[in-house]
Amino acid sequence: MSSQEMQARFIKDRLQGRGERLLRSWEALLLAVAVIIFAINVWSSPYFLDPWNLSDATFNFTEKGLIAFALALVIISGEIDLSVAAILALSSTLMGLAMSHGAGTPELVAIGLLTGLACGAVNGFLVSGLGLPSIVVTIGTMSLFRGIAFIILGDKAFTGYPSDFAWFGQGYVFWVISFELVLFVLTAVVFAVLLHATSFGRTVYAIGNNPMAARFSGVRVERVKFILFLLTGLMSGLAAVCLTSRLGSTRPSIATGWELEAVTMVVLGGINILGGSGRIGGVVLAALIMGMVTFGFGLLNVPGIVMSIFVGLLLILVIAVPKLVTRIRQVRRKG
Amino acid sequence: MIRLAGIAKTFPGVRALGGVELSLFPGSVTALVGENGAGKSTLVKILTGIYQPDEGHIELDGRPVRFATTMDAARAGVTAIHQETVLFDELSVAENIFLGHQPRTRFGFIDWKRMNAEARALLERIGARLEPDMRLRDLGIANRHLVAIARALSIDARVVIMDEPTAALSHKEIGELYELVERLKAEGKAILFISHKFDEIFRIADRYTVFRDGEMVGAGLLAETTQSELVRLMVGRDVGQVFPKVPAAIGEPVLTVAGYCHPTEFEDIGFELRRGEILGFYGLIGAGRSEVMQALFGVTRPSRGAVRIDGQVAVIRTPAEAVARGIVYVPEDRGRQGAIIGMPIVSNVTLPSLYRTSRHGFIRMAEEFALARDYTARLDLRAAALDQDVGTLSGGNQQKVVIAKWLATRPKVIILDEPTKGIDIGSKAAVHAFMSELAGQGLSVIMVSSEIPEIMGMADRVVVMREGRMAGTFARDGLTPEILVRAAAGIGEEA
Amino acid sequence: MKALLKHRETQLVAVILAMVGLIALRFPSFVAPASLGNVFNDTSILIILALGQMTVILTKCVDLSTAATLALSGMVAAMLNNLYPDLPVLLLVVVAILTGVLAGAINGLLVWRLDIPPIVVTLGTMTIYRGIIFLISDGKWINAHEMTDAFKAVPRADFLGIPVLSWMALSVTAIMAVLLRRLATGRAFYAVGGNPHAAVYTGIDVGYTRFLSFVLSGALSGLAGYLWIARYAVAYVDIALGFELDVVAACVIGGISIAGGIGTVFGAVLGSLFLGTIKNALPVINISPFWQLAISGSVIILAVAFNARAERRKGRVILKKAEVVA
Amino acid sequence: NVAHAENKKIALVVKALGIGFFDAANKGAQEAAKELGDVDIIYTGPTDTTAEGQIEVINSLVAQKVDAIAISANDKDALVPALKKAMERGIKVISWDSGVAPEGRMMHLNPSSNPLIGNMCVKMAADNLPEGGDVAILSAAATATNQNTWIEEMKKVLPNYKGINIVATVYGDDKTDKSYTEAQGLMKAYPNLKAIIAPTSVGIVAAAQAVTDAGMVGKINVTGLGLPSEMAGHVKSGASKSFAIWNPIDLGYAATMISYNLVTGKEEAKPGAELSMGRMGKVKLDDNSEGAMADPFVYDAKNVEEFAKIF
Ligand SMILES: Nc1ncnc2c1ncn2[C@@H]1O[C@H](COP(=O)(O)OP(=O)(O)OP(=O)(O)O)[C@@H](O)[C@H]1O
Ligand SMILES: Nc1ncnc2c1ncn2[C@@H]1O[C@H](COP(=O)(O)OP(=O)(O)OP(=O)(O)O)[C@@H](O)[C@H]1O
Ligand SMILES: [Mg+2]
Ligand SMILES: [Mg+2]
Repeated sequence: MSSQEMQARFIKDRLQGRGERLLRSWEALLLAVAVIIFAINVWSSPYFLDPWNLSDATFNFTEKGLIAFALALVIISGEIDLSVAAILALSSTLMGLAMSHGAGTPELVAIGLLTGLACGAVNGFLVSGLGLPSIVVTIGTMSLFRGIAFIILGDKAFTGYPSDFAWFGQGYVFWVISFELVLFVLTAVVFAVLLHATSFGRTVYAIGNNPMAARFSGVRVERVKFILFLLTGLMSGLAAVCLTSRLGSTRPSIATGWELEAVTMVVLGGINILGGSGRIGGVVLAALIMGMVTFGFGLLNVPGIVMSIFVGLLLILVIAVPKLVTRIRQVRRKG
Repeated sequence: MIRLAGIAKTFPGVRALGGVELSLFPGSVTALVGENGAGKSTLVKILTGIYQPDEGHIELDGRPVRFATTMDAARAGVTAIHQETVLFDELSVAENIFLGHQPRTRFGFIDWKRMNAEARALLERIGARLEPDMRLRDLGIANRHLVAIARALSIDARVVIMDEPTAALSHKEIGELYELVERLKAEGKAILFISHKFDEIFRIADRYTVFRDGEMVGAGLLAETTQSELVRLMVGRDVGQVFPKVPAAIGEPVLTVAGYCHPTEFEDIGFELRRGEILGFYGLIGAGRSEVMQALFGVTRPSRGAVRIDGQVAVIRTPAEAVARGIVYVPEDRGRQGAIIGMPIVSNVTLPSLYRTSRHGFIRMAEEFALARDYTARLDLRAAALDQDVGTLSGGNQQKVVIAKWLATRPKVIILDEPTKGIDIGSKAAVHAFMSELAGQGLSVIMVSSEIPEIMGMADRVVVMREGRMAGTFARDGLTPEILVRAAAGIGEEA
Repeated sequence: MKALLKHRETQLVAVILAMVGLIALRFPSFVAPASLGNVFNDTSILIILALGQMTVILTKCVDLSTAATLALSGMVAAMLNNLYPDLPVLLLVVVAILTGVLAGAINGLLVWRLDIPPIVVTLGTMTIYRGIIFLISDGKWINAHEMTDAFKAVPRADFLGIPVLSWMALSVTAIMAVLLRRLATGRAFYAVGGNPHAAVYTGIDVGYTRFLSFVLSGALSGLAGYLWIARYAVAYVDIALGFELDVVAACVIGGISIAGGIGTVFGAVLGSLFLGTIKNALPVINISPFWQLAISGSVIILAVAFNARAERRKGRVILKKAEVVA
Repeated sequence: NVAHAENKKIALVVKALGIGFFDAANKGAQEAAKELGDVDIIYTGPTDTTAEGQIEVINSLVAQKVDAIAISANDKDALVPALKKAMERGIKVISWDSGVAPEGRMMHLNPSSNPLIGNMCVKMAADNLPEGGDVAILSAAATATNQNTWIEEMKKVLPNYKGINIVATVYGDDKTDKSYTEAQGLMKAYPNLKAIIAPTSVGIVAAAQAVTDAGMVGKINVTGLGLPSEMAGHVKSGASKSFAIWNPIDLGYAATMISYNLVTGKEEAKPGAELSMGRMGKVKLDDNSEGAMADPFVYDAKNVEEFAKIF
């Protein structure tokens, strides 16, 4: 029992001021990393600081970022969704199917989003309805959803999307600002508000910290989890619209391996993989960092796999270094 | 036999022990008492090699020893029944007893045959009717505790430590435990007995040691002291009345339960709860009281029966519905079901009443803090700041956060399941005083408790349960402990 | 008998037999002993990996880097074989295993000493290990003709009518069965996963035990790495890409609880065989290749739902009369 | 760097790094660069064979303002928007080996003509099966453009070879283990199988290995497209009687030469044009702006050793 506890009846609201909290936060660390990487990129390639090039670079992370925001909420609630890339593939395939039957752009977008929602509902039902562990359920649906895409498409491809459909993935809203970038920023804001300023967001944290206690506090745990899987499905569908529009075609192997990149983005963003903590701001920064690393290395023609080594190292180091530092400090204080 | 000298232990931010002295003697039971968080369990962990002391040393037969691991401690003859359950659901009874020191064959492989045989012998010795190959997850809570005791005895020890061993046992098993303690004493073992129950301390212990805030503040022979003396040492001041029940005006029925059934847990439960009333639920541990309460709260689904709130039939399928209808539940298992350890106090308190501090789903920080401040102040919560994680509070204060959380929803009925279990005497008095106050304000209270003095002191009426059924309802007047125990144990019924 | 029926493993055996029976109805040649032997042989590597993964999952962790470790160890062995064709194959096998041990130890240390969640650690090392293959091999393939015949011969060599590859799976199974049942360390895996908090009280070092499980998983991945490369006679960066998910799926199908502490060697082997049989049978029974992915996905989901039902807690029963019925 | 600044930058983008065939093509490109003098070759590509990976590579090449991109595509259609953007920024884009849809490139250089390749594959199988018999195809990814074209061509010429039946087409995804398992499945499902045609360098090696392991050498002939260096062993063992391939070195060389000529503006890629390819002579473009380089060349026990040393 610390002496603090014994003191006065009056309890202040906050232990630390806002500024101090911000300064010590994960986001501050990520921001520093982002600035360093930006500086290195500027220094190492003359092509980096060009508005059009930077604009092109944003495509490296916008679609994955859309998925990562929703995935972040799922992970905070203590679950995981590894089927996001497969949902994307299935959404894209069904959009293609609709297009081959003459659907126009608005219908295509609707079908993409609805397919995402439906897939999310399947995951949500299996996880929160039947109470199955999400990590294995979504390993299963990952094969299932992509498998359906393969059944529909086989070795064919859908091409020839309507020309106005191309705007979602290739259009610019203003000068170098692409539609995808605007969408990314808007979604980030929406998710940040949803998670940090609404009672829904609060229950997500409560569930991630202790699902049983949350249930005993009157939180509708199953319903919240179901909604989260729906949201993730929806965002995967949205990403499918963007990616399909950007590629102008669909094959069942589209977006292979994106689930792990999205998870990496979320974890790098400081979301606790075990649930219960993390903020959207971190995910935004992580998306920027990963995008800049990919683009910066790309300008130097470094093979993609070396970039992934770097991202893998970053993932471990960003978590390990602060822990090492506190440990060393402790040892020093004692010794 | 064993002596601790100047033991100190600091956790990040908390000094759990500071310069503790303690001696244990062969053939003698030493009781260790102190408030929650006084450092008793920490001391046990140091004695069994789970923690290393920062300062000080342990002497065994006058020679200094170091317990780097639990195995070191076991080899030196120190064994303990820990406060927390330290068992494994998926393993067999025998393995639970011998895990970490299984009998081996000549080649270093585990000798399952011998292990089972030795486990059987141990279980017989403590009078437990269990098979060594039973899986632990199929056992009830009392039998689990017996396994934990068998585990402690599987080490041929000279020093036996028991950290609140009776907290989870029922009447009958407690009696058997006392006999076991006597036997161990007769065998010349040194025993350290930790408990919050004073009657049992005076019954079985010879000596006492009192801790306060991680320091030893007194020790001696029990024969030379009194209960109030011990309490004064523990708390540092006199504690007023422990059960300050003030009579409250009892009004019309608020909650009526009739023919309430569950396929496997309880049957034919019926009672009435009135405004301003404290209704006690007594029974042996495992009688199914928590099950009934959790059904009322919408955690489990009853199979039959009717619940009326203010005369209206209410169907409650989820805790959320229960809260909406004004029924709230303070669970028995604080750590798992009550507080959300990793979240700040403020979020814990406002979680079920978020709709009140938000507009269109958007939370208003200022209102949220105001609500939390209001209710935590009423409960006299001790904390540094409202955005502190609940996990950093002591057990008693965590309980207060859980209660504050429910009061903030302005309920009609509050169900308290073992509200003072494992809580020290000072905090206990506070909880009781508060319960009384709530009833006085017209709130209806259901209090589940396994402690007779608490039930007798606080309840207006008492429902006794036995094996999932009601064994009787008793008014406060003319109630004796005898009546309660007979009803709970079913004595007199069969005869 | 009734107890036997209740076992997850028994049910799984029944499901596998039923499946093989159904296939046999249409394709009798599938159940010829030689053909079934082939199915087992093809599944051997999955079995070895699943047994390693199982120990990790038992301790409440997960190792997503198994496939990358396999590829790395295999590449190291293949490169050595290419550069120094005179080195004895046994030495190369040992080198592959040691590479795996090193990779596993790095995972284990990060989990043990720095307390980083295993899924994060292995997600990171998964890409790092594959990246290292790219760096050491310069992205080049090592092809059949660049390996010595002795190097390639081991897995397919015949011993008592059964290929060495199958023998490897059988002996790893036997060793793991003894380890998990008869050694204190084996029981510690169960204890650490079943109740990490309580394990501390029984004198088990939770972190160290997890470390050991990662090392073990790494060692088996290393062995599997050599076997894979020698069998398919080619080594490159993307060997066994994505195979880690198959391994986890095999464990889950075999009843290894992802929450830790529950599972048997037999279950892991059956889970692998189940997956192996499906993957082997689908092409044989003429299922369009495009259906295979969806079918294996559905099977995984069904298996999980099935296991969850079997695992569901019976709950404690208070009422006497209910107890008799139950 | 001033001297280099005036060099033309030509990017040779491949399906994935590390594949022997493409490394050989790079050798050819370097040879062309040396011959031309003022060219820097950027040899790049993703690490796995995905369209998304290639798009990222293309974006970074556009950002570096390379002068030309010569690409072997993982996906005929998905790359089109990215390559179109490259062309809008003044970059010359051609495809080689595996093509891009006409909107996404200025011309496509086929290593050989598709009908010839299809015919050659069936012919190699038929030459060893005077009595005819069952034949199966082991392809790469189900989405691979060139594979699918060749398989179509094979089916077209089938009536010319009496008794040859194509009983199945399976996909090994250019992964060794998958190709190996698929080949095994073929042998099990079709006991009368006489030949496996694998028009992919990964698949043919895996199939040959599977046939060897199943003890079917002599009973099943593996043929298709492969690299001499990778196939030498299997030809020797008899698992493969013969296989074909064009010379990837020449292909890389030609692609570089064509790109250079487009960059310098000496030539223009349009239907009917004739483009020069240095020592490889000239290629004539058809209506789709596609041109074929040469016939596939057949390797067997007689000549494989000699070429294995080269690529
Ligand atoms: N692992 C730990 N990390 C941090 N603080 C700890 C840890 N274990 C105990 N403490 C703190 O040390 C103090 C002493 O705790 P301890 O469990 O010994 O109390 P106790 O006397 O056994 O209380 P109770 O009667 O409730 O069992 C408390 O303030 C507790 O919060
Ligand atoms: N076999 C068991 N497995 C898991 N948890 C158990 C088991 N037995 C009891 N418990 C838990 O331990 C706690 C105490 O149980 P207890 O024996 O008090 O039963 P109960 O239904 O709460 O009956 P009562 O409230 O009448 O004592 C409860 O939270 C209960 O869920
Ligand atoms: Mg304690
Ligand atoms: Mg109870």
